[in-house]
Amino acid sequence: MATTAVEHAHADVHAHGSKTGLWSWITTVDHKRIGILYGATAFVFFLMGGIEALLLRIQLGRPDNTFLSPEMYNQLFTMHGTTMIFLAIMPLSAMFFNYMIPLLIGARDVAFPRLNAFSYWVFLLGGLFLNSGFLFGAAPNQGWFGYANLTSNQYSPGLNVDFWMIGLQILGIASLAAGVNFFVTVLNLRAPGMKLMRMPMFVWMSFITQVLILLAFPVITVALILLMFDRFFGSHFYVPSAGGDPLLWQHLFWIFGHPEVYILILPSFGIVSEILPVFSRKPLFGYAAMVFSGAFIAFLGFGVWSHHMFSTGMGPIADTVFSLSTMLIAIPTGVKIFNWIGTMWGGSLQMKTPLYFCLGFIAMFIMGGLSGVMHASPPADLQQTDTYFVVAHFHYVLFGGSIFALTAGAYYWWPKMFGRMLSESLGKLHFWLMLIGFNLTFFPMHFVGLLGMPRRVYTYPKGLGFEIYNQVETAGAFLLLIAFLVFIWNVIRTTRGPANAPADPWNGATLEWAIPSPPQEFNFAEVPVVHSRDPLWETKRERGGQLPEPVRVSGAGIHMPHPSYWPAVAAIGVAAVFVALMMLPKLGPAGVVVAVAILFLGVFKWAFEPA
Amino acid sequence: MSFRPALRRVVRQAPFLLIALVLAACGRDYPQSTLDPHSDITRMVDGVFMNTVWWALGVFILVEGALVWAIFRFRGKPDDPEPRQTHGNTTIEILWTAIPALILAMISVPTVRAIFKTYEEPSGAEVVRVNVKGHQWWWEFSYPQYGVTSANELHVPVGKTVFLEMDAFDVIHSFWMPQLGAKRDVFPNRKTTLWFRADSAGFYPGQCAEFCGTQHGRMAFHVAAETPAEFDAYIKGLQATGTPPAPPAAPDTAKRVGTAGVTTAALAAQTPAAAPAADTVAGSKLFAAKGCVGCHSLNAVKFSKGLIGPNLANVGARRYIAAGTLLNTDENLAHWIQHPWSVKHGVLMPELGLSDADARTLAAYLRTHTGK
Amino acid sequence: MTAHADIAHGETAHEHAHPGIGTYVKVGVILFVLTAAEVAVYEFGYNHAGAGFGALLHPVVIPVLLVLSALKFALVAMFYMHLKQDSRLFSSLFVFPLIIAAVVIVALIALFAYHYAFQKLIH
Amino acid sequence: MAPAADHATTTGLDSRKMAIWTFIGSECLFFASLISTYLVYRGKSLVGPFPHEAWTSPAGQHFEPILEIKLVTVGTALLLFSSLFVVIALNGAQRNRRGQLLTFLGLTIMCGIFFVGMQVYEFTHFVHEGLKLQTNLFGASFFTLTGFHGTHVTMGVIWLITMFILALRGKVTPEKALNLELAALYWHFVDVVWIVIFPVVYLMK
Repeated sequence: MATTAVEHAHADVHAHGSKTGLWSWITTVDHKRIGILYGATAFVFFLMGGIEALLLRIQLGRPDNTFLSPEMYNQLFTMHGTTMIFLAIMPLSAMFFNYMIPLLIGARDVAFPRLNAFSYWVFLLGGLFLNSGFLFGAAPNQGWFGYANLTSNQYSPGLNVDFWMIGLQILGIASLAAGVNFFVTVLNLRAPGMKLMRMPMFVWMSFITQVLILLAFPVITVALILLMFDRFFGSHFYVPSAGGDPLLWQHLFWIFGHPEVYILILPSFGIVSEILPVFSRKPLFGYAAMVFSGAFIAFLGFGVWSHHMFSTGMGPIADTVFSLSTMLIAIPTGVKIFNWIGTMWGGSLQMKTPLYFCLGFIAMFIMGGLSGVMHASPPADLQQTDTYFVVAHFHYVLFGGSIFALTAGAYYWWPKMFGRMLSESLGKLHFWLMLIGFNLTFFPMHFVGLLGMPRRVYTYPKGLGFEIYNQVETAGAFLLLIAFLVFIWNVIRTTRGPANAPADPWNGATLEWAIPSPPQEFNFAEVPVVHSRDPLWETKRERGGQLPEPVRVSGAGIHMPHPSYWPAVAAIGVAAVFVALMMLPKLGPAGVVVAVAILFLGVFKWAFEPA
Repeated sequence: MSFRPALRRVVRQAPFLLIALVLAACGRDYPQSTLDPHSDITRMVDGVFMNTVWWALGVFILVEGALVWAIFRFRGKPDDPEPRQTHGNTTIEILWTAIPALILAMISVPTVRAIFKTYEEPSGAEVVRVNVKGHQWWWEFSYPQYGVTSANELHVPVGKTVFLEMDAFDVIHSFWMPQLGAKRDVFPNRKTTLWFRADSAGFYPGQCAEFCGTQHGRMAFHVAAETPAEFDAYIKGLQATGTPPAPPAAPDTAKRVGTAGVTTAALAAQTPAAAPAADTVAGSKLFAAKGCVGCHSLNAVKFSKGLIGPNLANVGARRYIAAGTLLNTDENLAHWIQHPWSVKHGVLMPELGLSDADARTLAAYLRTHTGK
Repeated sequence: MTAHADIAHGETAHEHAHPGIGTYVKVGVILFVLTAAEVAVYEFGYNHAGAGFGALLHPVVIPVLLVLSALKFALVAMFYMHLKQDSRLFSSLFVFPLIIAAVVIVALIALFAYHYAFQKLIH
Repeated sequence: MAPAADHATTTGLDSRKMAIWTFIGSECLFFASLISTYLVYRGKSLVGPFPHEAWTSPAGQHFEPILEIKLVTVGTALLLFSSLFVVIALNGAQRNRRGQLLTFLGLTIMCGIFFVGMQVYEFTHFVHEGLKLQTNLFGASFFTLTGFHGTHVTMGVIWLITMFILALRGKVTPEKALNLELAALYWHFVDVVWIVIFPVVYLMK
């Protein structure tokens, strides 16, 4: 990695001093700050989803429990699923997209910094809207999958479903805007010399994730619009008595829903593929195979959706086709796992916290993958679907997979983001508590599912043999709580401590470790030129050892976009349009007109504001 | 370091623990277990599943083993020399693409065969046909061949093929009999099917498996698989409710008890007490006056279609009430009639504000309806 | 018909050798003719299906309409949206989603047709 | 939405143009879902009015086939011509021919407005005839599909009017012709969607 000054001098010079205060966060268009906003917000939502899960686990801790009413239980399990998927794992991934993608590809920011701010504000408002149902005692209660026709006015008369379908539409807009942004960023803002096949694996997997977001979210948007028309305007898309077909919802939902699973896991694949080589001190094994298997998983992801619907009785041919395509996905997934082990093989493993979490990820993800193959078989799935076996399966994939990998990413990039090293001993304690707690919580679910316990039940009777398993699971859930309290303590302690992180604490291979921790607003004083897949390792090899600590520079002459509050105004407009739709019976069309006016004001001001 | 030997001990015992768990899963402590098949269909499904399990277990041991081996074998220190920088190995990568593909082929062949088997449509005079209808939150079973209907307790003959044609009254449910027929969703706008042939008598619990609203958690049912003679008697009893007024029948304490689910004590508790005739008259009046008739029929043959409550023609002899939730004792029955929402909050059966005496009278009256 | 030029191509992204007005008008005329053909196919294939050309056309109305529509689609995309001259990347940004979209439409139609056929089979 | 830095992009392509193409790609799935819904529900309506068949209700009310092919053919032609006009307008912008730019941009906007007007007329006409969103599955899926297309056309018209005002102020120079090209790309996409909808909804019985 040689560096050349390709930067042109600009007349428009402004200081890159530290800007603080609430206003600076509201108007920020800096991808790093937006990344931190995403991370902080998503972590709060993650804790809320976790508390919801704990309440569910308390209720299920013993048979015929009355800790939660069935109404409350249904709201909590719906919000737990919706929150973890849309408000925790996706935006935690988005935190890494935001913060890391520009750094990893040697860019100064994302392609559209203001669109990026807009995405965040829409996400925040959507998340708040979704949760505001709790304030009205009417949180969504129809499950994160919202199967029609239970969601119809007839069977869900309250506001519960409205909060859900509107909240998801708002969140969809945030995801789509971010999807366009990062797609273009990766294609167009790579440093000179960074060809596609030299991109860090996290960038590759994030890129594929954006493709999935862009192609999957419009489908759920349409499904939700049809539901909205049914509920608000009295159409009958999903109403059987008028000829509508609830199965259409299932198909549209899972055409989105299955790619969504890969939207949740592919960024984690990327994070692990960044960390493993660094701590194995050895390049990623089978880079090209990793790229292609990721792309193949994403592509196949659009052809397997009906495996969520084997129990609907689609007929033998459809079952066979979707079963075989599903099993096919195991092959590229297996290739990824083998290549990770291949990366470690013959390496020199540096047993640091990020690596611990990566290893936990691989070990747990293997189990999630294997149980996945078990219900790729429709006859077996007829016993397993809608039972705790499936709950076990996808928690091994999404918690054992995504959350472990995201945590690994947090420990790995924390020094870069905040200039401070998280405590290793607390980190390892966190890991062991999480690994044990996770397995205590979710491993018994395999058994209790096979023993006949269905999902989404607010209680279960004595005498079916579920008691002991559920007790262990509840105990495990509390261990998980302790694990995350350790993490929070680690963060607080570190934040209070001195700024002790060097630019390159882990002997990293990628560009972000060449600049100070935390990076300056413009990231790279000089835009780097890339000659290989592990540019920093190459440079270090050329110079015979560690590089000197990079110095902070003034950055005068580097043009960065101005802060702006118009993206936030536009985001408020977006949310207002949906709220006005929901309040149409009360506010009338005037509400919609005002909301659209706010939206247009925001968009026009933003569009005509100088960069 | 006492940790290592302890770990080794756990690792050595793990297979035994696992086997113990699996064995326990097959036993009678788990009446709703999918691992304890009692019909041809569930045995086949179990076979497909266990085939996958063994392959998965092999893969699991190899891959997790390789991972653990790599973790211990390749542990390094910061000042170790840089390891050899390998970027990949085409041969080995092709190999580990091909081998999983072969394993998947081994799994998919029995899978596809079983898929087609589950969709077969049995025919012939011997086949017992049952129409299943899911309601919020109970199950309706009717026998088109015999012209009778019942609820929440499905009686089938052992050794005969049972063919279920299913749909839903309101929203999507899923009919799940873990030990007899696996599961299939039921829809308000289409028919779905299941078939099975029970191979051993028993009283098997089942449950709705698709989230269907507030009381999804307590939408259970039971399948009584009995000898053909017992099954015929059951049907005849239901048919007899078509010619009321039926004299209050003596309780049938000799009724067969299944292998699973019900203990002797529970059985004793649910033995119906003979109701005095005066109560029957009072109960009958209450049944009409309190509006029970608006939703429930006491006749398994002639009843108006579209009633939203379960048919109660043989409720006095059912082992459970409230969709498989409560044991059918006099006390429970009265409590359920009086305070349905304290048992199943949000259930469609309203709180009628019955007095204790009324509830007891109604329960006693219902007890006389045994379908015998 | 291709008035597109080999002139000074591709120094910067902003200067594509877009075709001239002549080409645009020609494409416009073709689009108009194809639209007229579509309506004609509808008219003859359905309303005059009794005899002659209409009878011949009747069984293939839908495929013919799909082909005509695809032709129009391709013409607009290639000439008006400049995919013929612009970077291949833009074409793939359009074509890949179109493939997925087509898969989704075809699969859903097939699945539901199959659902209903299967329902009839049961009863 | 300006790019972060002015340095040349990796691909040499403009980021905004890439973004609009990405957005169009995403929109393909949006309309694919709506079209799928329409097709899945074709012929599944329980009551009329129907698109291509006459229907008499049990109460004896008679409905003719509701679609007005002639009217919509005119609308289709308008949309096609508008695509031609906008590309000529863009040509004018790129070659700094102000008259050509303004004339054809204006014509494009007129076509767009007339198309929307056609649709408003069609919708009101249908409602008068007794076909509403709530009437049957055909009404629901028809209004949703064509309505969302119409919304896209309206957005396009607003965007083009903005460009027209900028052009009047002399701000659509050859260097800034890309701003118009983005609007034009979106406009063409709306057109090709209609190229699919027209035969699928109106011409296939």
